[in-house]
Amino acid sequence: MFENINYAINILLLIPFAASLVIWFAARGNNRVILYTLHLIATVATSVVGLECVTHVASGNSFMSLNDFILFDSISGIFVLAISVIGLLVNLYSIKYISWELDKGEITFSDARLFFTLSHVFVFTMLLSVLSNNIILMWVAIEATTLSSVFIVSLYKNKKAVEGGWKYVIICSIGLAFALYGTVLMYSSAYHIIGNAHEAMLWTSLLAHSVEFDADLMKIIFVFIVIGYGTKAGLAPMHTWLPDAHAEGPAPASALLSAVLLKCAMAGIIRFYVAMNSIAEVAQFMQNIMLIVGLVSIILASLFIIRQRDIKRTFAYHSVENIGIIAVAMAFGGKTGFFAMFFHILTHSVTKALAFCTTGNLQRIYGTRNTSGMGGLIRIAPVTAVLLAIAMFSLAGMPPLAMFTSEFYTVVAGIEGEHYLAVALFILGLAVVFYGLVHHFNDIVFGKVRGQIIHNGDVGIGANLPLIAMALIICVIGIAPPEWFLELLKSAAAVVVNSR
Amino acid sequence: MNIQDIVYLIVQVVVIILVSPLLDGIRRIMIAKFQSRRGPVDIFQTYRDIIKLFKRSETMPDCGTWVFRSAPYLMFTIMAVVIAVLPVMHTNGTFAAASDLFLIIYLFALMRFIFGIASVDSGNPFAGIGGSREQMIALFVEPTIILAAIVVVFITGGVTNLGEIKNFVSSEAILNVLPVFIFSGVAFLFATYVETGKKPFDLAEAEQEIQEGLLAEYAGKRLALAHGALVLKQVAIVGLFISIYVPWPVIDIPILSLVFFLVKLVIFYYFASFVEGVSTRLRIGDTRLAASGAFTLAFISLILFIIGRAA
Amino acid sequence: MEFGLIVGLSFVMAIMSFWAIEERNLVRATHIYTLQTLTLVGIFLAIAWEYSIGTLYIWAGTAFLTKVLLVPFLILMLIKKIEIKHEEAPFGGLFHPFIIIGMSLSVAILLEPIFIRFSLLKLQIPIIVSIFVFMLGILGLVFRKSAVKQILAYCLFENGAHLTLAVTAYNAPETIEIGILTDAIFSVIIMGALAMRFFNHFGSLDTSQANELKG
Amino acid sequence: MAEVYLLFLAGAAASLLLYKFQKAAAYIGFGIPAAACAFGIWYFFSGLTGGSELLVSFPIMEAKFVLDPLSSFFSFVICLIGLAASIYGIHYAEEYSGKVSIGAMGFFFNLFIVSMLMVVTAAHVFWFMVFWEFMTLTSFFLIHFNDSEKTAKATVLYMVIAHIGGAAILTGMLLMSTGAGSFYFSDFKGINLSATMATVIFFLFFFGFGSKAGIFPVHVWLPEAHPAAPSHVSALMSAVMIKTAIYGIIRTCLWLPLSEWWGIMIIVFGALSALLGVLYALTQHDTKALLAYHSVENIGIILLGCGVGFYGMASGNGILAAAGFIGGLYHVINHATFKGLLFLGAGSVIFRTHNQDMNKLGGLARKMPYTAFAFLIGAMAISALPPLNGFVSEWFTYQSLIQAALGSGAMGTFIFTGAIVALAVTGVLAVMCFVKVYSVIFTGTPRDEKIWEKSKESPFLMVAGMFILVGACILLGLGAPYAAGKIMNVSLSITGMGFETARGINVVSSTGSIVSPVLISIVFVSMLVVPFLFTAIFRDSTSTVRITKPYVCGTKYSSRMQITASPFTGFLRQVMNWLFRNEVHFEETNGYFGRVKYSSHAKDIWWSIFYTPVMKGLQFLSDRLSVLQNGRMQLYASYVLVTLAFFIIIAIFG
Repeated sequence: MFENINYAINILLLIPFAASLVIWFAARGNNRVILYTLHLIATVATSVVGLECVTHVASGNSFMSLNDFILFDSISGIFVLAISVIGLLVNLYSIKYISWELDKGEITFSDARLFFTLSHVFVFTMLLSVLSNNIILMWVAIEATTLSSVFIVSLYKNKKAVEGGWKYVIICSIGLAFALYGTVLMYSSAYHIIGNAHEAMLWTSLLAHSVEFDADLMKIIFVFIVIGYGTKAGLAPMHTWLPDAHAEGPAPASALLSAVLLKCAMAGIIRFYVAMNSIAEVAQFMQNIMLIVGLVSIILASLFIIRQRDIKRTFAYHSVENIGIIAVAMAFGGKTGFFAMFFHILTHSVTKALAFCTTGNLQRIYGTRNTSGMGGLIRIAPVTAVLLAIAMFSLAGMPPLAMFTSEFYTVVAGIEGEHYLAVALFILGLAVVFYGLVHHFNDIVFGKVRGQIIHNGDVGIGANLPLIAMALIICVIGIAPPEWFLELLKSAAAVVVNSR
Repeated sequence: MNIQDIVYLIVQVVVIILVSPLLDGIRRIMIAKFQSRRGPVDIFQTYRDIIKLFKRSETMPDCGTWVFRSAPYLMFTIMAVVIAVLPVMHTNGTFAAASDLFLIIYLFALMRFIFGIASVDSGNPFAGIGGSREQMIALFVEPTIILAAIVVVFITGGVTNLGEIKNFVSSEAILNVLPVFIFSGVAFLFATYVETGKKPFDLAEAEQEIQEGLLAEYAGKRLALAHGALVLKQVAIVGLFISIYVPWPVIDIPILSLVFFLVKLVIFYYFASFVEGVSTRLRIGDTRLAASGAFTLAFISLILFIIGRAA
Repeated sequence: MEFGLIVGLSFVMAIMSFWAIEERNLVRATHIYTLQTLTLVGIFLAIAWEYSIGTLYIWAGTAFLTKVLLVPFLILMLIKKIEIKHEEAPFGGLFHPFIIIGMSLSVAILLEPIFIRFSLLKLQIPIIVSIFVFMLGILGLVFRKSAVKQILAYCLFENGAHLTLAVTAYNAPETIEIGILTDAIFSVIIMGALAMRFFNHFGSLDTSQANELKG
Repeated sequence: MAEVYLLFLAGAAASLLLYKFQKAAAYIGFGIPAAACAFGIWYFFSGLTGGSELLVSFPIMEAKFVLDPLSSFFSFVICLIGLAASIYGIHYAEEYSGKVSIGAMGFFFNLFIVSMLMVVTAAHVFWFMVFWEFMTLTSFFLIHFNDSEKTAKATVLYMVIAHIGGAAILTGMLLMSTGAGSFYFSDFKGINLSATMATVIFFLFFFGFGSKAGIFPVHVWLPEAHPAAPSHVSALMSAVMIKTAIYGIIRTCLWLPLSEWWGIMIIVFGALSALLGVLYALTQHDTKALLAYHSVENIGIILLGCGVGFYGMASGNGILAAAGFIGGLYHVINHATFKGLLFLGAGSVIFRTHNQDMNKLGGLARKMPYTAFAFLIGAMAISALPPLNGFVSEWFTYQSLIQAALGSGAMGTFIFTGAIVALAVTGVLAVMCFVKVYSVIFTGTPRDEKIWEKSKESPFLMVAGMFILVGACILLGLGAPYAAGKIMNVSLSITGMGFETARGINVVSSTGSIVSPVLISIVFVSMLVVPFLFTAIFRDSTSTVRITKPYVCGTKYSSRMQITASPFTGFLRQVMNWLFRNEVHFEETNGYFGRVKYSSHAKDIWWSIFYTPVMKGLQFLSDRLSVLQNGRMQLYASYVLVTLAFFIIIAIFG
C-alpha cells in the first residue's frame, strides 16, 4: 500500500499520537458514539499499517527512518505484530467493556474519554519504545509508557486502584532510573570507541562495533539494564507491583499491560543482549543472570498462584511466570532457544489478552473477581466458558493450543544446551502452576453457582467477537501457524544468533 | 481324537462318580469308629441318602434366579470334568490339552465362583456367610497349592500338562530331586486336606452351619446334586494330588491303573478320616496360621530347588 | 584538586540535596530543591565556561526554565491544594540520615571509577556528587513516607542523573536532552495528580498506609 | 488410516452442529463413531500384518503417522471397545438429555477416540505429545458431564498427575531426540546413550506412562476419576486409555538399550499393582470405584507379561521375550473387552437405579436379565475362569513367568516365582471380589424396594453394546489359537523372534505345555449329561416346586438379613487392617435400640505416604513466601535495591 516503507513507519507512529489528540479534543459533550467511532477508526488504522509494515520485514531485512532514530527490523517486527494484533482486538473489546462500566456508573464520561486517549498514547509510546534505534530514546519511550498507563490502571475511583497506580509509578521509576544509568554508561563507552556522537546512540552502530567493547563494563551495564527493564517487565524480585497494578485496572487495560507492555520492556533487554552478545565472557554472564532471574520468577510466581483466590491476580502472577519462561528461553540460547523465546512472547501475549478479557466478562456476570463467588459458568454463559477454557488451558500449556508449542521448543533448547537442572525446575514450576489453573478453572466453570449473578446469560456477541478471534488465533498458531509468521520468528532468532 | 481315549474317559468318570459315595461312606464309618460311636449302618449309607433325596419334592426361595436353579448341575459337571481329565487311564492322549495344571486349578476357582453366587442368590444369610468363607479358605490354600505345583513344574522342566508331569515323576529322574519333591508333596498334601473341608478346618456334616451353608436352601434333587458335587470335589482334589505326587505302580493297562487309583484314594481317605476323627474344629483365623506353615514348607522346597539347580 | 568553582558548587549541591531530603516542612523543602537546581545550573555554566563547550549553555538554559521555574511551581501549587504542611517521620527514625548518607556515599565511591573511565570530562568530584545525589533521590523514594516528598526525591535523582549525563556525555544530541526533561516534567505532573487523588481517598499523604493489596 | 480419523472428525463436527437437538445429537453423535469403529476394526485387523504410513504436512512440523503391527493391534483394541461404547452411548445419553447438551458430549467423545487412535500411530515427538495431552483434555471434559463436587476434586487430581506424567514423557523423548538429532521415532533406535542416561530416560518413560496406566505408586487418580465419568466414557477410559500408556511403555522401551534389572523392576511393580489393586478393590462398595481398582490390578498383570518380555529382550532370549509379550498383549485385548463390558454393565445398572452404592441394590437379575447375564460373563472373564478369554491370557503369562524363572539366576527365580504366587493370589481375590459384586447387585432379595420397583431392562442399544463385548469375550476365549497366532506376529514385529503358538484347537506355550479352551468346553458340555442322567434315573416325585421365603430358622424373613457387600469381605479387612487403615465412623443415635450409623472407608496408604505430604509442603512453602508480598511499598522498593547490589557483586567478583 505504501510505496516506500520508511514513509509507512512514520505514519505508523503518527496515527496513534494524532488519534489521542483528536479523541481528547473532539469527543466532548457526553456523546459516546463519536468517542467509540473515533477510537475504532484509530485502532483499525494503527493495526492495518502495523501489519502492513510487519509483512515487509518478515523476510529479515530492516529499514531506518527519521534520520536513523527509528529502526524497523525483524525483532521489532515481532513486537509491532503483537501490538497491532492484540491492540486491535483488546481495543475492540474495550469499547463494549467501557460502555458496560458507563451504564453501571462505575466511571464518568470524562473518565472514558481519558481512558481512550491514554490507551492511544500508550500504544504510541509502546510502538516508539520498540521501534527506536536510539538507546536513550528507547528509555524515554519506556518511561513514557509507565506514565501513560498509570491513569489507565487507576481508572476506577477507589482506594485499591490508587494504591495500585502509586506502587506502579514509584517502583517502575526506581527501576528505570537504574536503566538510565545503564544507558548513559553504554553511550559513553560507545562514544569512546565510535567517536561520532550521533552514531554512538544507535543500535545498528553498537551492533557493528560490539566486539571492541570492554568486557567488565558490559557486565555492569547489563546488570543495570536487567534491573531497570526487568522491573518494568516484571521479572521476579522486582515483580511486586505487577499483581497490584494488573489486578486493579479495568480488564482491557490489564490485558494490554500484561500482554504487550511487559514484552516491550523485555524488548529492551533483548536489544542490549544483542548488542553485547559478541564477547563470549559477557554472553556467558548474561545467560547466567537471565537463567537465575527466569527460574526465580517461575518458582516464585508458581508458589503464589496456588494460594490466590482472585482470578485477575492469578493471571497477573501467571504473567510474571511467563516472563520468567521468556527469560529462561533467552538463557538457553541457541537457534531453538531464541526461536522459542520469540514464539513464547507472541503466544503468551495472545493468550493472556484473551484471559484478562474473559475476566472482564466474569466481572460483568458475577460482579466479583473472587473465584469462590463464581461457579456454574458453563450453564450461564457457555461461550464465555469455552473462551475461558481455551485461554486457561493454553496458559497451562495443553498441547493443541499455542503455548504448549513454545514451551515445547523451550524444553528442546534447554536439553540441547544440557541445562538439565534448569529444565527440571522449569517443569516443576509449570506443574505447580498447572495445578493452580485447573483448580481455578473447575471452581469457575463447573459446579453450582456459589456467589450471586448480576447479569444472567452471556455477554452478547458484540463483546465476544474479538475474544473469539483471539481464541481462533490461539488454536491456529499452536499447530498450523501461517508461513510468514514462522519466517518472521526465524529471521528474528537469526538476528540474535548471528550477532555473536 | 482316537475313540479309545474317549472310552477311557467315560469309563473313568462313571466309575469314579459311582465309587465316590462309597468312599464317603467309608469315611463316615471310620470317624464314627475313632470317636467310638456306632456311626452309619454300613459303608453304603451315603448312596441311600443321595437316592432318597432324588425322590423328595423341592422347595425353592422366591428370590432365586436361574443361577440358583442351575448351580447344582453346573457344580456337579465341573467336578465331573476335573475327574475326567485326570491322567488316570489316558495320559498324554487326545485330552492332554485339557489336563493342564492351571486349567484344573482355575476349574476349582470356577466351582468356587458358582458356589459363591448361588449361596448369595438363595437369599439365606447362612448361605451368604458360607460363600464368603469358601473364598477365604481358598485364599489361604491357593498360594501353597500354586507354589508346590510350580516347584514340581520346575522340576519337570516347565511343562504344566499333568500327563508330562506324571511321566517325569514316575521315571527315575525324580530320585535326584527327591528332597524338593517330598517337601512340595507334603505342602500340597496339607493344602489338599484343607481344601477338602475336613474337620480341623471345616465341618462338612454340619450342613446347616457355615461351610456347607449353601445347601440350606436346596431340597430334593438339587440338594442331592449339590451334596454329590461336594463329595466329588473332595475326590477330585485328592485325585489331583495323587496324579501329581503318587503316580507309582505305573501300568500301561488302563483298567488296572484305575483300580490302583481307587485303592490310593481309599488309603488317603483312611488317613484323612483318622486326622478328622481326632481333631476339633479351628476358627477360620487359625487356618491362616496352619496355611502359612504349609506355605513355608513349599517355600523351603523352592529354596532346595534353587540350591539344587545351582549346584 | 581541579578548579575551585566547579568543586565548590558540587559540594554546595550535595549539601542542598541532603537538606532537601531531611527537611520536614514541605514548602521549605521545595524552596531548598529550587536552590539545589540553581546550583546545578551554576555547575553547567561553570563547566561550559571552563571547557568552552557550547551545548552546555543550552542545557543550562533548558534546565533553568524547566527545573527551576516550572517544577517548583507545580509542586507548590500541589501543596497549596492539599494544605498538608508537614511530613510524617520517615522509616529508620533517628538513624535515617546516617543510613542515607552512608549508603549513597559508598555507592558513589564504588561506581565513580566505572563512570570516570570513559567520561568525556575527567572531573572526579562532580561525578561522585552526581551519583551521591542520585542515590539520595532513590533512597528518599524508598524511606520517605509522604507522597510529595517522594515526588521531590524523584526530581532529586533526576537532577543527579542529569548532572552525570552532562559530565560524562555532554555531546549527546539535544533531542535526547529534551526527551529526558519532558519525561521529568510529565512524571511530576502525573505523580502530582495521583498524589491529589491519593489524598482524596486516604485523607493523608502517608503512602505507607496504602497496603491493602496483599498476598 | 486417514479415512478412519476423518470419519471420527466428521462425527465430532456433526454432533457439534446438532448442539440444539438432543435426540438427533445422540443418534448422530454416537452413531458415526460406531460406524467409524466398525470400519476401523476391519481396517486395523487387516493392518495387523501389513503396515502403512500417513504424512500430514503442518507448517510447524511435518506430522507422521506410522501403522506398524503394534500400533494396528492397539488401534484394533480401541476400535473394538469404541464400537461397543458408542452403540451403548446412543441410548445411554438419554440420561443426560435434561442436564447437559448431548451434542457437546458427542463432540468430545469422538475427539477422545480419535486422539487415542492418533496417539498409538504418531511417529513424531511433538505430535505424540499433542495427542497424548489432547486425550487427557477431552477425557477431562467428558468426566465433567457428571457434574458434582467430587468430580471437580477428582479431575484436578487426574489432570495434574497426567500433566506431570506427560512432562516426564516429553523430557524423556526430547533427551532421545537430541541424542538422535531428529524428532522422528524411526531414528531413535540404537542411538548411543550412556548407561546412566539410558536409566534416567527409562525411569522417565516408566513413571510418565505409568502415571497414565495407573501403576501402583501413581495410580491414585484412577479410582477417583473413573467412577466420576459417565459409564460409557469410563468404560473407554478404563478399557483403552490406560492401554495407550502400555503401548507407550512398549514403544519407548524398544528404543533404549535394555538391561535385565529393568524387566525385573517392571515385574515387581506389576505384582505390587496387581496385589494391592485387588486388595483395595475388595473394600470398595461403590461399583465403579471397585472396577477402577481392578483396572490397576489388570494393568499389573499386563506389566508382568511385558516385564518378562523386556527381561527376555535384555538377556537376548528371543523366545522368552515373545512368550512374555504374547501374554502381555493378549491380556491387553482381554482386559479391554471384559473391563469395558463390566463398566457398561455397571452403567446400565446406574442408568436404571441412579445409584452406585452396591449395598442399596439387590435382586436386579430378575428385572434386568440381559444386563445380569452380560455382567456375569464379564465377571467370569475377569476372574480368569476357564472357557473365557481371561484364562487364556493369564495362562500365557504363567507360562512366560515359568520359562523366565527357569532361565534366570537365583534372584530371578525368586522374583518370578513370587510373581506367579502373586498372580495366583490375585486370581483368588478377584474371584472373591466378583462373586461379591455380581451377587450383591443382581442376586438375592432387593435391599431397597423403591429402587427395585422402578428398575427394568435397559434400552435395546445399551444391551446390544454389551453383547458385542460378551461375544468378544467368548470368541477370544474359545478362538484362542487363532487370536494367539495373530498376536504372535505382533510380538514377532517387536522381538524379532517367535514360536509356533497354535496347533489345531490347542494353544501352545513357549515351554511346550498345551491347553485348549475348546476341548475343555466340549468335555464340559458332554459331562453336563451326567447330572441330568442321574436325576432322570432316580426321579419319581412329580409334585410341583414349592416357592417359599428363604429359611431363617423360623423367624420372619426380611431383606436386611441378607449378606451385603462389606461383610462379604469383612474378615479379610480384619486380617489386612494394617494395609487398609479402616476409618470407622460409628454414630450412636438415640439409646440402645436406636438405629446405628456405621460406615467404614479404606484409605489408600499411598495417599498418606506421598500425596498428602507433598500437598502440605507446597502449602507451607507458599504461606512462608506470601510474607514477601505484604503490601508495603517501601519493602518492594528495597527488593529492587537488594537485587541490584547482589548482581553487581556477581558482576564484579563473579
